[in-house]
Amino acid sequence: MKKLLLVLLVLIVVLPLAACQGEPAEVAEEVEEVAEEVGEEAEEVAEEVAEEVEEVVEEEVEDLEPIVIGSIQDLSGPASIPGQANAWGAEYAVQVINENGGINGRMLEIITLDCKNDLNEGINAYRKLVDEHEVTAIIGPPLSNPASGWVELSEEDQVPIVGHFMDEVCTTDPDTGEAYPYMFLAEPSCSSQSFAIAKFAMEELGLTKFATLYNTGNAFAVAHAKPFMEYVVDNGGEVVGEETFTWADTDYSAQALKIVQAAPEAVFLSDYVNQAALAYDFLRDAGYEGVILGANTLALPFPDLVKNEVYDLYYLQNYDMLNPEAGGYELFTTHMEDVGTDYPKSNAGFGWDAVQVLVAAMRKAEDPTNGPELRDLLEQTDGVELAERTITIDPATHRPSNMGMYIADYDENMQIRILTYIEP
Amino acid sequence: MSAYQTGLIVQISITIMTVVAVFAMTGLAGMFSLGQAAYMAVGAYVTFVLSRFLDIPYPITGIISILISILLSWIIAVPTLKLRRDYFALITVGFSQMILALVLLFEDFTRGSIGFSKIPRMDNLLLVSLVGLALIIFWIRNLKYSRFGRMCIALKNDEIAARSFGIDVYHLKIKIYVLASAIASFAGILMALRNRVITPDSFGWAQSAEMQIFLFFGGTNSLTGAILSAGGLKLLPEFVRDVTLFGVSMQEYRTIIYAILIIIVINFRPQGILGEKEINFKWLKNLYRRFKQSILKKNESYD
Amino acid sequence: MTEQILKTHNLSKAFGGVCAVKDFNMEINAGRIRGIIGPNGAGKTTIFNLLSRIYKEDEGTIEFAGQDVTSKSQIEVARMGLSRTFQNTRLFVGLNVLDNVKVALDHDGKYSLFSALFKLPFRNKQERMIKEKAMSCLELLNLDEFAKLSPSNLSYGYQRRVEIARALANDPKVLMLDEPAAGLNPEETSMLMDFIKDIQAKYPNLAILVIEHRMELIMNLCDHIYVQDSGLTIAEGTPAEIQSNPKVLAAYLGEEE
Amino acid sequence: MALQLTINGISIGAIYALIAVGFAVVFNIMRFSNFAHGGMISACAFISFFFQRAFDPPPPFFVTVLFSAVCGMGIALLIDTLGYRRIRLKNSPKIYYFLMSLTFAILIEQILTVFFGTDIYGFPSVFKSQTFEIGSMIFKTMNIVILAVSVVILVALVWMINKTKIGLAIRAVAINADTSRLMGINSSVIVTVIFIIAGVLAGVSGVFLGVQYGVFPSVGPSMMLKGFIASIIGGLGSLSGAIFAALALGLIEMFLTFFIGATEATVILFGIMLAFLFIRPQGIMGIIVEDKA
Repeated sequence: MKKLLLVLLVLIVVLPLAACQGEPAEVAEEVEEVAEEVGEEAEEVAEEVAEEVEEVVEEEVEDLEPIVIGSIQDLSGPASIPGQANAWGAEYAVQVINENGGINGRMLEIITLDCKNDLNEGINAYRKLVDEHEVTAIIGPPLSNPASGWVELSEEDQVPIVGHFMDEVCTTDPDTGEAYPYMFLAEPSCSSQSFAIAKFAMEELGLTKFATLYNTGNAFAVAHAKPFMEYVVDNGGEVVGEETFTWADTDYSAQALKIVQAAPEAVFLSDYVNQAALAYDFLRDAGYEGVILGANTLALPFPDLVKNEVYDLYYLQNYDMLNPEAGGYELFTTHMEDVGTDYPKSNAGFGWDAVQVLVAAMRKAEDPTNGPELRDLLEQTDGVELAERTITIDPATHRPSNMGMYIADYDENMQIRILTYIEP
Repeated sequence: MSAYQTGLIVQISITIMTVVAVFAMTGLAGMFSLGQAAYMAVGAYVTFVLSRFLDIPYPITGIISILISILLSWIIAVPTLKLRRDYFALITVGFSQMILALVLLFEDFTRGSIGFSKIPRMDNLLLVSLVGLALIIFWIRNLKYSRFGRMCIALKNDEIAARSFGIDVYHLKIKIYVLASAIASFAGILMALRNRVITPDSFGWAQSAEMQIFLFFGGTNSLTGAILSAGGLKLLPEFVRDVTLFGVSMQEYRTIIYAILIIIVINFRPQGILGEKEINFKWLKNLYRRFKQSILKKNESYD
Repeated sequence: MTEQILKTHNLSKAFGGVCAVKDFNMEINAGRIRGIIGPNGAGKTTIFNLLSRIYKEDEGTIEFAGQDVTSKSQIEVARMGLSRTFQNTRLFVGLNVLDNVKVALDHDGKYSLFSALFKLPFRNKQERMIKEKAMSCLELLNLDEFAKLSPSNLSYGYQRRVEIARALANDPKVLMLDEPAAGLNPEETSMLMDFIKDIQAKYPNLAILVIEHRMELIMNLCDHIYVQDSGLTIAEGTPAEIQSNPKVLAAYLGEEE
Repeated sequence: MALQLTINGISIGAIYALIAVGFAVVFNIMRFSNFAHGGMISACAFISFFFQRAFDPPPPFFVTVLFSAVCGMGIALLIDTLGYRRIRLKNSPKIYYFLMSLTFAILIEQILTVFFGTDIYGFPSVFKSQTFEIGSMIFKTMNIVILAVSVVILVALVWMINKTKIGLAIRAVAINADTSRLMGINSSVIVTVIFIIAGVLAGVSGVFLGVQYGVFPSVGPSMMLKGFIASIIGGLGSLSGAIFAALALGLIEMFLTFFIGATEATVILFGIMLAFLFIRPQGIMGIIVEDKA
């Protein structure tokens, strides 16, 4: 018993020393010294331990340098609400991975920079990470605007970027349809999300006459609305109204009136939550009583923002966040506790997921800091475990091929109710 | 030099370029415009959209885009510069909104809010920006010390007095505004080349307002003041990236800090930090002489 | 020297129903100094603003250098050689004394914006000529020692002189001085009056029109005086005639009470 | 349909009118365009939102409006003290007012963004949307309230300026500051009164915008441009012109958006404004505002 205690004591003293990146020989010496102090009888044990430590430490020293990855997020600016949750998710994922032994023993280090949802800032942040911090890979922002500046830079610098820039133009060349080699998307793209809600509306609700109301000034909104209309037309439906507004507008009553006149069975709203809430109210105020469909921005606190009753509203959800059975429950509740927010935010899951995709590729890599190798491995991402499901990336588009979306609505207490899962 | 540093230098050259152009317009001629970023958008979009769809090399379409900016600014200037300054300032705000609306409207060509990407890489962008910047500073400096510069300062001070010396205030203002807009559109082309993608959000009125703020901080009557404050204030946030205050990154406060600085400057030193001073060789020589004298004096007192 | 350089006929102007100037008739010959006096609010500055075309008249005609200028703009009459100063000193901040004088010459500078931007040799040559002309104007009026100073560093009296020098730089045919002695102390005032006489000597073909509300100042300066009160000309004539005119005395005594 | 559009157009026109008159009042006396007005509106929207939320049950709507008006007044006077007073005392060029107001606009929006921008706010359910129908027309209760309050405020303001002693003084200063000083009018009192009026207008429009369009930092500035356009078309500084132009603008915008499209409407409105300046620079109501000789 005494001997065991002694060994423990020695280990407790030694391990932090080893962690302090001391030279292996020095550490061993120190261990011997400590052992001497402890007592003669421990000498034998100490020598044994010292030898072992020397071996372990030698092995670790080779790889002690952590792998540095960057994270560029909208910490401030108009998209800071999703951006901060995203940053949290990525940092939390790195923390958990490090607690579980890192990547094949190597630790991860994540450096988060702010891009303010601004192209210029995004490029500065990117350059700083790549040139000054020499990061191996980058976790991208939840919005596409800053990311669109990196599509060519990442190829030139051979730095893979995994993120949530949902617009297709961030992952594939709009002219040729080819994937940008170093850009990877870790959530369903705008169009696959729009397809999901359109499919739901047409197949499950049996609707055929649609209208859209979206913000032409917002890439997110446009990238949702266009594929939605495409899907409807391709599948035998009809688009009876396409109404738009811009950032400068605050009154959509003329658009709402026009939609009411066109008498669609469902209206698809796509924009950020503030404008979506406004659009919802204008539609209802104009006397529209049909179904309203929405993008994943219509999650909580949407019902608090609208002044009309919320009914016949169906919208997209990436995760079944508040279901204790679902895989992401712990993650989302941790986030809510950690940041002190009342609403679960899918973006915490996005940050987490992006890191998982990247780390899975790093684990398989011979040299996890080699950009081209990582890129090739990322392209082969197959069945990587995420917060809730697994992801397989299509090498042709660099977007997930197996991820579907939930369709949700609000119950009478204005709580999210997951209705169904739409396969891609 | 790392690509990060060259990228920053290019960005700062672009900022200084635009502020120097605003110096000619606001500092010399007293026209307050909040639409200069719109001309950057015109430069960027026209150059690369034309280049892509007409298959013309972008240096040629670049020249076309500058010509279009000149035409546009002339159209804006003719009805508004006859009126008081307030009208002009308001019209420029409206103009910048209109340009952004047009970008969205022609989304088949501009790709709207999603952004126009795949702008070709320019290898010697750093050199081009620095040479461009040097040329523009040279121009505006010459402008300031020419008859046009003097007339501008006169009309900024007092339009009626300026007219009584036979100065054709209206046409002079048009000339300067067109010049400033042409420079802005050139800066827009460089910005597109640096970012490799153009989005309408990069050209909002906040960008135009930033140019004015940089100018007034340095001093409306000092070209070197404008240059130094534009460079300094633009660079500052890059250095405070990692500094935090009350748990919020200093970067978030940067605009608040600018605004407070400006309020203090206008209240207590309305002529700007440098006032009317220009930092040039003569000024430096004087400084050196004074410095030497004070050292000599000190030495004497030791003797 | 009997040529009438500036002449008005029944000039009238009202603001919002209030008559500022009514049927004003005057004429001035080259080489002469004439004065317009009258109490505050008599419409003197309005007359200047009408003559220099800042305001458009309601009725009447203005003839300048043999032409009817009623349809001309402020800039055009200025370029024809009608020069003026303003009641408050209006030197341009941000320009030194020399540059302030150059401004008066700049409108007919010969070089283009293009050569200005590139600093072409032609521009340098023209700039030198402008500088010489401005300097010679300052030298003529003994102001050359202040050329490099900022106007705000000069005393008020000297600022006035610089302003007058600036108005003279382009060799005008008529010089209109709006209350040149306003805000000056008695010593500065008398120096300024000498300065104006000096100008008359140095520019023999120049007609000078002076506004003043203090009668005594221009009595020995002008050879002919118009007296304005409430927009109307109540008297005109030589200083001696004016001084003994009972109407004028009444107007002035009335004001002083 | 045209009737419904007209009703909607007048409703939004009433809000534009409140904003446009807020500018016009300041412009009338101070001769500069007060860009900070948009920021003041945003600040008031936030203040009234937090005020409304602080009580359970929430206070009646008119209390919130009054409170917001008082706060708007306070903000306006604060901006005047911190920003404009020294410029006025030093008699600095007008361009400094302009820059100062712009700086305050940016400052307020940024402060709101940094400290409150990370959350989304909606006015509590007291303002659950209610509509009622007369024939085929749909009326929004809130629109009617806004319209009524705007009309009352604007009529009161026009009455005050035209019929009261202080209104006379304001008009006198607006026509000629120097002369009215000679007449014994204390122009600094007038300036204070002007900023009180502007603040009240900003406070009231802040609540309305918050209730109608949500509480976010750029809610005021985004409406600011429309107010400006109205005050230009109405003739800078003319109150009745601004009101008239604001209503016209609301209607034109509504019809253009309906028949052509929102994005196109922005371009066409700008074209109209430019053409208007070209043809009738004095605005609907009037007089060209010139720099004083």
